Amino acid sequence: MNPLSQLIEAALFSAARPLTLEELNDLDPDVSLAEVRAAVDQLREHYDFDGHGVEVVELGGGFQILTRPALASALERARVAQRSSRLTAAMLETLAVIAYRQPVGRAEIEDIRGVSGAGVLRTLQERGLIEVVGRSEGMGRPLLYGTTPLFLELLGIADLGNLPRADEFAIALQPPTPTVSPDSDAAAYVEADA
Amino acid sequence: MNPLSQLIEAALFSAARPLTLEELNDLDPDVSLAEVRAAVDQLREHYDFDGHGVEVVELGGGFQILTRPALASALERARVAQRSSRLTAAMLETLAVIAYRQPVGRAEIEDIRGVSGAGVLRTLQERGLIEVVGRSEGMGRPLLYGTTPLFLELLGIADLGNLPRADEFAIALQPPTPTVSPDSDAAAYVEADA
Amino acid sequence: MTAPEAPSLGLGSGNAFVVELEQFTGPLDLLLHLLREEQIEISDIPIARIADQFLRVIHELGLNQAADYLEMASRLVRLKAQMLLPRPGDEEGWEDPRAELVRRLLEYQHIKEIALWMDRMADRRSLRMPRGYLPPPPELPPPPLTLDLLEVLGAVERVIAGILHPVMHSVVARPLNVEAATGRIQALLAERDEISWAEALGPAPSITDVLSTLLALLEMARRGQLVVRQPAPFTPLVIRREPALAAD
Repeated sequence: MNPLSQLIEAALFSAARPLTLEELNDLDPDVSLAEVRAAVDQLREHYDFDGHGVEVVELGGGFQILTRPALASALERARVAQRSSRLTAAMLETLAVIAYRQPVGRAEIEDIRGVSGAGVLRTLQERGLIEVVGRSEGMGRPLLYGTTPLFLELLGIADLGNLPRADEFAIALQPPTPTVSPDSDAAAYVEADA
Repeated sequence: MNPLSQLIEAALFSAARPLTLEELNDLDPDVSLAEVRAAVDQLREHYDFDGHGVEVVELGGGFQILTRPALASALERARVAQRSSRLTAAMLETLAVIAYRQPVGRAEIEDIRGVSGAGVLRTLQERGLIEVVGRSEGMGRPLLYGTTPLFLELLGIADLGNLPRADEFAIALQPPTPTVSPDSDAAAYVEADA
Repeated sequence: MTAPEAPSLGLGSGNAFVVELEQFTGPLDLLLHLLREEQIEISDIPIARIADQFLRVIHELGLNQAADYLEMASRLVRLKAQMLLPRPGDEEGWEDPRAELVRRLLEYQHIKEIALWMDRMADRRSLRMPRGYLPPPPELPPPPLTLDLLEVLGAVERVIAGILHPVMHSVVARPLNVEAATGRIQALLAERDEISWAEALGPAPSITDVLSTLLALLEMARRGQLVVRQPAPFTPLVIRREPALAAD
């Protein structure tokens, strides 16, 4: 692949949107638009000729690299395979904290559960059980999560107020505040003195 | 390119994160993990041999397609893609402690850095670079932190085993009690005392 | 790290720049900087000189309000005093009071090196761009998800079991009772000229009892009703009635 095609491939790969020939020309102002056009064609032919899983597609006046439609069903199968029917213990615990403490941010969930994972939140979100419901005003404005209607539907309850022991658990599920037992401390003090 | 490599290429293109071999295996349950591994290698070699603008990189516990480093400045100049912003010195120091001491509690991190405050930990947590991995058995059962796969992605390394050993840096992490030369010190002392 | 090199501090300039505040990630960072500027080995710190410089710099940079810097400042001042104490005759038994600081500085310097390495790695990594366009996930048939209320409640219980103090208890402030402590001490001193610290505390004292007793003693000492003294360093306090009973 020639250097211009290489650059165009990297650009089409990393861009979040289709790129026009003019935009692609910005990559190397020393070449002509015709040369850019030829390099795009060369990239397309290379993908086709070597049987790549992706192809160059012209759409909306620009170019984009997309996966071949023929592979869509296999990609979908993989996505389905990655979902199992039961939630793991970690997922259930995270879901429980979100259900009773919503809206709640990731750091607070981790503080309460004592273990964590971005993966767990992502999976719960992908499975449609939780969703982003806003942002906290706190440092870094973290995302806040809440449960979805699907969650209520699966549990067979009408609304969040019908969660068993809603108030009690909302209070019990708080980030721990380490406290020092006053008595043991005073005892240590006296001992040291005696 | 063979059908499996083609499928893997399409999957890696449509995910903006590293995919594990197991995830890639879901694309075709009829092949073995070793065959998946071989197909990934074939794809990588193809990219290298044909001089593509992208390459297959092993990082963060999986594989990801990324643009080649040499093309970064052209992509930035043409405003196609942006490099991610750098972490602050405080974030890097905190990550350094956590990476090499994990699982590690906040008190130990603060003690080593000589700085107190939950702000940096919270920010790293929100950015998904660290996570709570458990609780210490000690007083107050403080939370223990560890690094995430995203941290490995950030550095571009495959797993924690790829971090340099602590003693490969100029100074050992836990030096033996510093030996003070008695002579030079005694001399200094006499001067100060005089 | 991100900042290439901390600039020379210009100790005489007398200007407190907020910009410079961000040059240091903490007191250890500042201390290392001072040692580097003076080209001093960490293992042999001239404490008196460095302590003075540290105090001057945090004052000039307006860091003398920051707790972490103040704590380091007081540590350095204490070390400076300890270095001036006469050393016991045998060199063998002498423990360098700087040892702990030296250990911390070496450890911190090591962390900084690792952080620098990480910064370089992340910088190099950021030259590789990931895929920018993420196709929206196709509409998949609803996954065969099973979930019931019992599972969720079981998870709640597991989480609560892992929390240190799961039930929210109302925190009642226990006020210090200096009057009661004063009364107890006065009663004891009515019988004897001298009592011990443990006696003044009373049986099974709580932390608030300890604080109440301490405040009562200080107040009574201020009024000249008693004298608190420590016969030798690290020995228990002795509380003595003033004036003594005999002279009453």
